[in-house]
Amino acid sequence: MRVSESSVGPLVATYVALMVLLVMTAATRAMPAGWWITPISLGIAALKAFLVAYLFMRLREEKALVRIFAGAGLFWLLILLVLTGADYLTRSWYV
Amino acid sequence: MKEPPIATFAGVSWLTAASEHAKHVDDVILGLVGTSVAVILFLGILTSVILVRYRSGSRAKRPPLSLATWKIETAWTLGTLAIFLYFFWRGAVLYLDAARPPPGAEVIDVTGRQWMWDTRYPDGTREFNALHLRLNTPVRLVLSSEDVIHSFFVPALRLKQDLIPGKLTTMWFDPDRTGTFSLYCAQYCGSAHASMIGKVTVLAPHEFDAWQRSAGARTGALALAPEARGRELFAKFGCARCHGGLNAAGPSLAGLYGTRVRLSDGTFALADDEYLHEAILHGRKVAGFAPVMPTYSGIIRDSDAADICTYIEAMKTAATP
Amino acid sequence: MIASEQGDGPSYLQESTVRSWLGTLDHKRIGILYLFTITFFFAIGASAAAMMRIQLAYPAAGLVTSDAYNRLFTLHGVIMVWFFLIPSIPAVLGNFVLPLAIGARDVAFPRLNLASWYLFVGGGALALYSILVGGVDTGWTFYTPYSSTYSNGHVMAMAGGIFVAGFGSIATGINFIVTVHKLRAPGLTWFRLPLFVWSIYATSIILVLATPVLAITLTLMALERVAGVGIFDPRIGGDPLLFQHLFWFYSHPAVYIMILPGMGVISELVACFSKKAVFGYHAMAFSILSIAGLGFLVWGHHMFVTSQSVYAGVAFSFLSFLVAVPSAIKVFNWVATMHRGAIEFTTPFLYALGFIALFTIGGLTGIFLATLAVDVHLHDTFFVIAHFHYIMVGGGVMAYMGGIHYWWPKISGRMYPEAWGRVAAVTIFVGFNLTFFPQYILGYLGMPRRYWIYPEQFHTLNLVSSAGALVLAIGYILPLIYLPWSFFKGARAGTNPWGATGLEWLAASPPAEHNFRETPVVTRPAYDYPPL
Amino acid sequence: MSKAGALANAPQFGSQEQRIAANQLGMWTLIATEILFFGGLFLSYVTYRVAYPSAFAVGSRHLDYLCGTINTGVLLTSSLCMALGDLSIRKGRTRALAGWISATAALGAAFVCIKGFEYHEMWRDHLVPGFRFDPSVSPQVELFVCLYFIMTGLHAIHMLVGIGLMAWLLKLNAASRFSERAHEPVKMVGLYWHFVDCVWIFLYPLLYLVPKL
Ligand code: HEA
Ligand code: HEA
Ligand code: HEC
Ligand code: CUA
Ligand SMILES: [Cu+2]
Repeated sequence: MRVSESSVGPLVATYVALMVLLVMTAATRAMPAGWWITPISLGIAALKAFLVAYLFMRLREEKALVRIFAGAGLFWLLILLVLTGADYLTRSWYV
Repeated sequence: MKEPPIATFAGVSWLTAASEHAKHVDDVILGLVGTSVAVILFLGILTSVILVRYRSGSRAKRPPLSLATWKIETAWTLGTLAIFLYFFWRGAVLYLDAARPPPGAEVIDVTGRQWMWDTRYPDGTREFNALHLRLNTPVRLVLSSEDVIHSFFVPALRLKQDLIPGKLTTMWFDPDRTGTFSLYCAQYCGSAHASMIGKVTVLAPHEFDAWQRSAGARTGALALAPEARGRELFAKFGCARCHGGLNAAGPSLAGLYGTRVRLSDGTFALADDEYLHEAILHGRKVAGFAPVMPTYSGIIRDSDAADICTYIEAMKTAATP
Repeated sequence: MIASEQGDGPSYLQESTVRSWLGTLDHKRIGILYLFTITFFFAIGASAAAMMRIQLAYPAAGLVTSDAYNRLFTLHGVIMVWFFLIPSIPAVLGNFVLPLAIGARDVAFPRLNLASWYLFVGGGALALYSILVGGVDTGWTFYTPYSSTYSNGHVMAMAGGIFVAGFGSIATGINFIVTVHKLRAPGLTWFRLPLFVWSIYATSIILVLATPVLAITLTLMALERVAGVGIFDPRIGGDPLLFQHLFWFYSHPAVYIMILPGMGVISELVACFSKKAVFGYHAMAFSILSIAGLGFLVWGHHMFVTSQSVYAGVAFSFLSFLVAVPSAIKVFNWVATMHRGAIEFTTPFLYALGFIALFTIGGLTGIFLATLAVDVHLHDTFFVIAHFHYIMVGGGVMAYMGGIHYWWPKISGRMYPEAWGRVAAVTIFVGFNLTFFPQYILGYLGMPRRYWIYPEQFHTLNLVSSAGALVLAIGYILPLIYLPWSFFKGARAGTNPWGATGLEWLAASPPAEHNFRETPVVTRPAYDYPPL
Repeated sequence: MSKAGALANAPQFGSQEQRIAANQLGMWTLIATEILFFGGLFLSYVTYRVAYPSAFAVGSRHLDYLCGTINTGVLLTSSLCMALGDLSIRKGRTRALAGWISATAALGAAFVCIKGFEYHEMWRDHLVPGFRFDPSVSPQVELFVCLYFIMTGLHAIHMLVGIGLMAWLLKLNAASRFSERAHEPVKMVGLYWHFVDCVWIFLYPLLYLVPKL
């Protein structure tokens, strides 16, 4: 098996980035209220999760097949959310 | 229990269509049946011919196919899709119509609870397990449930709508045929789901007015048959909590009336009206059960207890093992 | 097709101690373990069906009480779906045949495979426990708030049983996915795979992606019931429809778990007994994948009358029509496969014919139900009951029976009695139609499902249906007698009694412990029958 | 074809590479399953959040924001340790591996303890639905609190399983089962651990950071 070149450096850098992002998320609580806080904090969360998956879980080094499998779960979750949302969000449209 | 059948064939009465919508639905169903029969006949005959002609050992020629496979595949895919889209369209249009009540439709409240229908008209009249309608007058039902999900189903109207606890749902229709039609609870709701049935009566305008007057005159006095009242009280006092199932705290009451009950002191008692009355108001020590039934004396009036007895008596359809 | 012939080792059936069976890691033995367990569960589910049909023979037959009846249909639905049909083809035939068919020596994770079976048995034991101590009366759909608050049955044990067995399914799914990806014989490219392997692969994907949603849904329902930590409870603003969304997100794909493997089996049978390659192989493979994929997008068609948004209703109806197209493609391709073949009317082929006929009828009535306004009338009536029995019994069980007969020589090394096989297949077909066709009419006339007593006007048709069930029962009991008999007394089967293609027919009958001494090398497409 | 010692009890594999690839794929499939397992909860959350935004904001204020934030940090750090452990064993350093795995497990345990403390606070404040719940709190807030307990509870169970897996790794390591070439279980357990971390990454803003409207 190919020995991966990754060394301590990138991992620690990832960690630092994660901590910075954590501080940013936590700070949203202090911001003036607004609906846009949620997209921001969720966006940051997505970025964090991506970093963890890409570097800590070494998705970076994996073949396409494994990446597809990693994405499949998320895609199917999206189906669940979107089609159920299609019910809840349009219930009051039709009068 | 019989609805006015359109026709009887082989002991089966066919279903009345009591509204314009119902006739449209029948049209679509007829189209579907026709298409299905055609498809099945086509495939059936084709397959039979193939089976006979190409049975193993037959001398039929078997040259390779000359047409490109993908052309055949595309043809039957698109053909099927076209037929499907047609039916999708028909169904969706009707469905959307049925979801949009005409303005000014009269509103009737219907509440479902284990296991009865409770109907309230705008003028305050109230009925159980029955709904009276005026011919050719659109009505909108506002449906609510007090416990679990039920479903208001009138086959003659080809309509059904679930009653969801915690929210109101609605349905509307415009009956165009007089008569008495069956009403069923179509969503499973517990022990007596199959008994949660009633009648929808469509009356000619003058008959409806007469009915309304007489019903209105009874304001609140609930001119219900004792049995139906008993059923309501039974639900109201929550008797089913303990007398509703195999593992309930109390004995099953179905089929109890007229049988001999073994009491915990070893004696037997005949379950007649008097016994039941006593059991309801003061409790009897039935063998095999902890005496946890609350006393209802002072809570249930005698007249009410009488109606409950009638109801219990009527529950004898169930044979007890 | 194959570059190497096999030498025989001792048959996988050689060792016969109980320990060698209960601790086995051999995929073939695990398949046999499943065969026994699901036959046992089928007998239970079928006994419940028999009692229901007796009760329904008369408007108020009085065989059982309402509560007992409610427990019967629940146990019938739960057992038949989760403990019989879902594991039937994948876990019995999939386990037995899949590694053989791809030229592997076993599945990727044999230990996990055995663990799946133990999870299945554990789940089954919990379900049986719940039945023995009094049963569950919620229906197999466990709708809240009835299941979480009002039912006084043993919901927890039953839900727990399904939960545990569900993890068994997931493990099987993971195992098969990895096996198909990583253990194919050299030269066995994706488009050389037999369609049975394709169908098991697609099924496994559904198992892996849908079953966890069922698990969490049942967990939520259970938490609401025991701990009062309820998120569907309308009293605190919860929505019972959310439960239904979650439930059907699993359960609609689950119906394809039940039919896709059957379609795979039928493709094998039709090709083998027409001695001809499956017509439109690529279209068949893609339709399997698209059924699996699109199947996830249609669950809302179970909720047309629940007050789900009408727009969602329209979308779900549209998608339901779309998912039906690939099924239609498959039916046409099977018929086209027979065309210009050399057809042998063996028992498995009779089952295949039965499948095609009954699946078509069941599928077409699915189209009725997908049509919005029509479903409003037919929802929760016997029409729906007839629809899914046509597909699940007429389709699923027929395919399973066909597959068992087809691979029986491989499994047991012996032939079943052909004449009895044909008699049983025809009896099942006739009995089936008698039982379930009247139910379509009953449904149209308005007879609601889950009714233990019913109005007089529905009597005639119900009586016919019950009589049919008797014929059906005879049909099912026959194989239960002659298959075990043939296991000991049947004529010896050679390596390839049907003259079929497929790597499994290269291994000995019954195969040796690790299937192939030397991994076969594949050089040609599937179904490479000589020209007629 | 000669079978190396490592494959002696896995005759279904032709080579060690094939085996490793199979295990990887299996693990990622399991993670896809887990995503949908939690997915049902995320769906419920979104549905009710959209329906009752202000109740959710109120409910969120009942939680201990500081604990939640610290716990996120703890978990991210544990993920780093896990990744470093994986890295060290790839270089054959078994001692370092033991250290990093222990650190991961310790941080995981710290997470669970802090979570336990939060639960305790909820108990103290009469905010445990079904057992000890202040009836004056509005029903929709109760819904939020229910979701909070279910989501974090399920996550905590996954953490406990993860800690158990760490113990298992330590045991294998102590038995000298890992080396530069053979360290598959470390990678597998690592994937699981990071995944559980990712779930929390989303739970944190969803539960603790619901903005007032
Ligand atoms: C194996 C199981 C299985 C399968 C494969 C299917 C397949 C389909 N099902 Fe079925 N269904 C169930 C099992 C199954 N179903 C169950 C168990 C329930 C009830 C659950 C409960 O409430 O308890 C149910 C309920 C159900 C409903 C809800 C009914 C209700 O409760 O109101 C609907 C509605 O759309 C539906 C639709 C369909 C459709 C469109 C298909 C399609 O996939 C069918 C596609 C097949 C064909 C169409 C046939 C072949 C086609 C041709 C030969 C083409 C030729 C035709 C033309 C050219 C027109 N099903
Ligand atoms: C997946 C598979 C599956 C299978 C194989 C079957 C098989 C059968 N089902 Fe099934 N059925 C369901 C799935 C299935 N069913 C589901 C999911 C429901 C919905 C439940 C709900 O509403 O929640 C349902 C509901 C259902 C109902 C509706 C109940 C109601 O709503 O009121 C009826 C009624 O006739 C019925 C009948 C039958 C019959 C006659 C068979 C026959 O095919 C069975 C054939 C067998 C026999 C007739 C007996 C054979 C005997 C033996 C093998 C030996 C037995 C041993 C002894 C007697 C000792 N079923
Ligand atoms: C808390 C549970 C509980 C409730 C609520 C309850 N019962 Fe009972 N009931 C019992 C038990 C236990 C018995 C048997 C022991 C006894 O007789 O005390 C019983 C016995 C009876 C009997 C005698 C049955 C027999 O087999 O002889 C009748 C009649 C009856 N109840 C009617 C009612 C009616 C009517 C109501 C509602 C107004 C009601 N019960 C409410 C628990 C309950
Ligand atoms: Cu009410 Cu069924
Ligand atoms: Cu469906």
